[in-house]
Amino acid sequence: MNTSQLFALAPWVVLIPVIALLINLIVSGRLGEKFAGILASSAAALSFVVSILLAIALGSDPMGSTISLGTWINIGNLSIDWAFRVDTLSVMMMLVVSGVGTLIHIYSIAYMHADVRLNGDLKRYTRFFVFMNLFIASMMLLVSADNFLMMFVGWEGVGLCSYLLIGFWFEKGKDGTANAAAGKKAFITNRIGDFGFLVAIFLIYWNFGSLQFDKVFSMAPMVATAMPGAALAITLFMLLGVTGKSAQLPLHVWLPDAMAGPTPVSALIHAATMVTAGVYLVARSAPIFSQVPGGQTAVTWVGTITALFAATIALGQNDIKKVLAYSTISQIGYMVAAVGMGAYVAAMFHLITHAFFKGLLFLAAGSVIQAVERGEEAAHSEEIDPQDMRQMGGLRKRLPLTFWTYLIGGLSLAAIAPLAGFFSKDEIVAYASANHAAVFWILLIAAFFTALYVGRQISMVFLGSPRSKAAGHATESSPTITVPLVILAVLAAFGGVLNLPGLQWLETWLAHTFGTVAPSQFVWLVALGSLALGLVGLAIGWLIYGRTPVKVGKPDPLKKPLGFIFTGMQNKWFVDEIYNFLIITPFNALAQFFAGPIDLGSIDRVANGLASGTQAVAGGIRKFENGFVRSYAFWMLLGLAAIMTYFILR
Amino acid sequence: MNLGSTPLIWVTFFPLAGVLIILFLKPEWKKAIRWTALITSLAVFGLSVWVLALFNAANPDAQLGVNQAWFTLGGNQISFHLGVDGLSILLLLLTTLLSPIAILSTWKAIEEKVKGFMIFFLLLEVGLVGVFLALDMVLFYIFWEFTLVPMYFLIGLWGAERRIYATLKFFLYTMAGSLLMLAGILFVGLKYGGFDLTTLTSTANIPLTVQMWLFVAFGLAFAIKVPVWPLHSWLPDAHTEAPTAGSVILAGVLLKMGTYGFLRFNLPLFPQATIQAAPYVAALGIVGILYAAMVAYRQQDVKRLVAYSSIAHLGFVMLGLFALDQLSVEGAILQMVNHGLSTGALFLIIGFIYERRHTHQMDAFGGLWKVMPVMGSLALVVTLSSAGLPGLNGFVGEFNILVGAFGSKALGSPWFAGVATLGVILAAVYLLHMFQRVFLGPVTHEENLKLKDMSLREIIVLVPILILIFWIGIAPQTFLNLIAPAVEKLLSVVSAAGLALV
Amino acid sequence: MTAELILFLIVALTAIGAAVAMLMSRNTVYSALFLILNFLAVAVFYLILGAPFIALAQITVYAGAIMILFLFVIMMLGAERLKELDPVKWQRPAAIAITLALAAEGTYIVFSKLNPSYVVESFSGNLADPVSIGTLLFDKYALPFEVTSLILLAAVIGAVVLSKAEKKESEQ
Amino acid sequence: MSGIPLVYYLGLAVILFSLGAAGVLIRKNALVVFMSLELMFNSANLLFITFSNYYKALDGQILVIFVLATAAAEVAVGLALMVAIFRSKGSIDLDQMNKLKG
Repeated sequence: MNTSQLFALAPWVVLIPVIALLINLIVSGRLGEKFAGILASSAAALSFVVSILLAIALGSDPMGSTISLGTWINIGNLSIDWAFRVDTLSVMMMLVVSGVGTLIHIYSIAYMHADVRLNGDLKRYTRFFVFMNLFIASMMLLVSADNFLMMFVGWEGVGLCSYLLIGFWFEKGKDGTANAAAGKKAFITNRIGDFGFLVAIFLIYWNFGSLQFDKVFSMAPMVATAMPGAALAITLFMLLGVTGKSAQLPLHVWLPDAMAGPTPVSALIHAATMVTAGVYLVARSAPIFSQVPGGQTAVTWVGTITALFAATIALGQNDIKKVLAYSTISQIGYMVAAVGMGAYVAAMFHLITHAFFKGLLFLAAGSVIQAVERGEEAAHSEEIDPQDMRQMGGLRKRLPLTFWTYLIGGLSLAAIAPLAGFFSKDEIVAYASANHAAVFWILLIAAFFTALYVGRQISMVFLGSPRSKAAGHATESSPTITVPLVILAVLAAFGGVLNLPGLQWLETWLAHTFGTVAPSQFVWLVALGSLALGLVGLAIGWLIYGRTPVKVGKPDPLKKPLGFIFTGMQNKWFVDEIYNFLIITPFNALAQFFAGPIDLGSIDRVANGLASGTQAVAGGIRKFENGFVRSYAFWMLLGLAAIMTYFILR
Repeated sequence: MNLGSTPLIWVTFFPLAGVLIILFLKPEWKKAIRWTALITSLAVFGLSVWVLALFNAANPDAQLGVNQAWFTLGGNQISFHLGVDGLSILLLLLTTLLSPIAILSTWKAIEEKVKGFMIFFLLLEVGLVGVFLALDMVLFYIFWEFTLVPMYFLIGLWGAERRIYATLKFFLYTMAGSLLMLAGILFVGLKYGGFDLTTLTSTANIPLTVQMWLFVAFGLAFAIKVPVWPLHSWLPDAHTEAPTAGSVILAGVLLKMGTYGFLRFNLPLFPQATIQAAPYVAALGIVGILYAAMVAYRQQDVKRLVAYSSIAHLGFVMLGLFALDQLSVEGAILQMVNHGLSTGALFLIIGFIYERRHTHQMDAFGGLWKVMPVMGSLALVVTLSSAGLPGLNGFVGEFNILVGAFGSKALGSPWFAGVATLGVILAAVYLLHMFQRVFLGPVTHEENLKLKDMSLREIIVLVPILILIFWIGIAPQTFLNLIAPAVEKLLSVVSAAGLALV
Repeated sequence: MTAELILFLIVALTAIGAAVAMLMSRNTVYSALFLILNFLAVAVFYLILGAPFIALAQITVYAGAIMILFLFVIMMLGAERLKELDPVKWQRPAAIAITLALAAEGTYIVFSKLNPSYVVESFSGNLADPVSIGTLLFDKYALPFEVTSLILLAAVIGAVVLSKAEKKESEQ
Repeated sequence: MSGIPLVYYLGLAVILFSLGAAGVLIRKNALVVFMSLELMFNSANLLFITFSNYYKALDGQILVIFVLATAAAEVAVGLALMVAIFRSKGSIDLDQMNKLKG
């Protein structure tokens, strides 16, 4: 096949999962769990294959192509197609999404098998894979879109999947409603971001006259000089969208709660792919952002502050998935900071490696959680929270494979050479050191915290001796779960090759989309410094948490030296409480005020008041209608007399 | 007259054939009565598809006209003038589609006085179709008022506990508005050259101050019907008390009579007043969007919640109409249809649940998705369509309205659309709130555990709506092509008048 | 004063007196009888005015048939004496006042606006012989005539139904 | 014979009509009210005949025939009603027939 034929395959990356999910919906589990799982996984895998074919085609024709399926909306000047864009950036994202996605699908076959049994609703197995395929389709739509509106479809679509999958066990969680509430929170917070994106789209349409990427981007320099205000507004509203989808400050609050979803969901959606959509959006809109320094600065600082902020919170968490959630927020902060600074390749590089190691960490955490659950069952111990790290410990011996893969993921996250995370994060930090001193130092501190919480987590989960019966009886997971772990571990370990200093494969690959950007440097001093910082962080983490195991009820060892700062970390710096106080409570009160005193009390009462006024008047007139025929006759004659009087007096 | 060439007469009055048959059926023959009504309404739908087949989308004018002189008033001819154009074709199809759906939904719900119910329902369909097809102001008014009577009885006889209060409120509110309209119609007709809309738009040259007064007279009637904030307080009561089929038609079609009225009368007849009033009407629309969304959020009764959501959705339509932009007006017309589909479907689902549990209180539900997976999934799709999820119908309408309003010259400021876009967030807030309280969470009531999932009939009722929800979401061009030329012509009338104003 | 005028005054006073007596008498039977007297007086006027056919019709139909029907009903129901106490207190004085006013206004209009020199002939011969009345009735007034017959038919049916429906109820 | 002034007849008719009206207003007995109505008819008939004579036109007399017929019909229905009401209420007091008030 020639390249154009290969490019024409692009829509199939979306269509294949859609077809698969329709089949699963229709047969709705009648063919058993295996069928549903394998069908969904092979759909993801097929998408991956198509992505590879597209990548091969791009190898020979790096300029890519646009494949249109037909018109979507065409009114007046507004013309939007269902068009798929094949270029190096989008195909790279496709590869990541479908690649990691396939692994997580496979992992889910076994994981969900156990999960539906534990939660007592076997029928929901198929539903899970339907949602997962829907997610793959939406995410593929997002990354392969050729215009902003179609991207928005994917953008909201992934938000929907996130909502559905967070609330997958909608009758579970605290009070039975916590999971559903978490899903709602995620969707609404995302919608606030989407509001920003939508307004940005309006601005783009009215200032550029089109929503199609190429047209918009080619006009970007002109518009930015002619209407700097509009351009700045576009970037800032987009940033709002980014903060919503990528869980950046101030809209990060939904992601930790999103951990209510099954672990593969956390891995795929809330770590590897969906949350990086914001980074992709900025990278995709690079031609606009690069024209608006103000917007870039805003993006950079949002990312930078989030990176540090979330890293500190991660340190104070005891829930194995919450730690990873805040870690994700923090790592995306790095990427956002990078795209803000214009280091698009570095950001993409980190996006890829992050997908590997964070996906790995989540999957491994899932393996740990199920292992503890199995242990709980085997030991007939009392109900414990299987995600509470204080109940674990010593799992290194019981779960060797999980431990080693987790270790590789953790070290990669802590940016220890020569693992993938080291190279990608170093590229960001190095770029910052050359361009933004303040950003550089803050990212460095965040990196230290990262290492610290990784050390803390590994120590609490795997080292020492079991702190609960359940942990003592935990057993290693099945190969369906461990094989994806191993594959991801390999990727997390050697993913750095992609953009290894000196080789810069990714950079040359993406140059076709971004144009020639400043080549990334490898600064030895920065690299060694941050490596040292990472090692020190890990060591401190191990020193504190490896030697004195934390138990339920006992204060955290960091509590004493850090005091109220640690209280803040533990309580997520009270952001949820502040939002509750500042936004949610007033909103509820206002809504109640509208619903009660205003709507029923005033508007409705005015209407009813008119009615009762009429009734009162009628009541007065009604006195004449006394039911006595002769009275009526009297009034008639009175009228007659009046008329005659009129004729006399006339 | 050759009846074969007058499809509009057929489509308007065919339900009367069903009424005639039902009149001769014994009240005890419920099955026969239901089937007669269903087949009649299906035939009407078929006839409307015939109309669609004859309809030439490229022609912006009224087509397939029937024009028969009727009587004269003050020397002005009043005629029986029907016609269909891009502004009305979609609403015609929506009406004829929702009617059989609503009738099918009553199979189990209406057991009492089935005969009367079906007769009133078919009469209602005559009125509704007539409203959308009438091109003579007096004829329009007759159909407009005619819809009141069957609806009054549908709510008053088959409604819930407070039906009498609700139906009276509904009747009086709408009546008050339409009297003003009648005065306006007579004034325009007698003073400015006749009652025929097609000739009026081209010849009437009404001075600006008179236009303003007439705009208010007509506008109030339509605003009550829409309803525009703050004239909405009849709607929640009427919806809550109406039987399911009544709510479906009320939300799906009756409210559109108001927005359609703005489109058919206020915009083309009083273009200068429209331009002057546009920011204020749009502002009322936006207040409606935000206010109704917040009020909806605090409701305990599902039907009331959806009723308030209607006010919010129609706020979008009003914003779109008065942004006077090609994008926004087309979006608004499409959104009328979307709202009919999504809200209609929501009411159907609520009705299905009501048949099982006999309550609308959200406290009584929770976790129903676990018990009724199919209904939960369909309800989810419908809820999301109402919330404007891209890929479903609601988004296309809302997006076009907002993007058009954002750059609208008539409004003159992007703030209108910007603030209205907040409504998208609020829609998610109250709709997900509803979905969570009804379908998610644990099952808290014993009796909910044994609820049966949807029956085949119920699925058949919803499937046409679902197909359209996806169709409009993914390929709205099919429908937009029908309305584009008419909207273009309408806006050229308005903007020409706007030039004269400057 | 001519004999003609004297005759007029005598008959007119009889008519008025009979009407007043009908109003005043407590006994319904007396009322009916006084009304018959009034009708007879009016019939005399008809004769004076040259309408012998109508005069006889008046006597047979009104004074005869209709009033007999009245008397029948009165006998049937028992000549009831009702308490003449009004539930609306001002009814009686107000009624008297308004009728006096009406009469005053009516006569005022009649005597002030009309020329008193217009006269009507008395006993002006055979203006209205039955033949010409019949011709006119079945020619020019054929349609009203038929309509009236329908009204009569309806009245007959109505009277029958009204009394019959009552029976049915009592039977049950 | 010279005839009698028209106004005398008219005045008589007015007086008879007023007396009838007074009967309707004052008396409670439904039968007497009925008779008063007949009296009012009568005064109208007198006018018809008077003008018939005055204009030398027969139409007035024809109309009187119609009035007679209609009055007969009215009396038939009215008396039947009276009987029916008396049966159910035991009285023909008009003031007790006030159940239809608003």
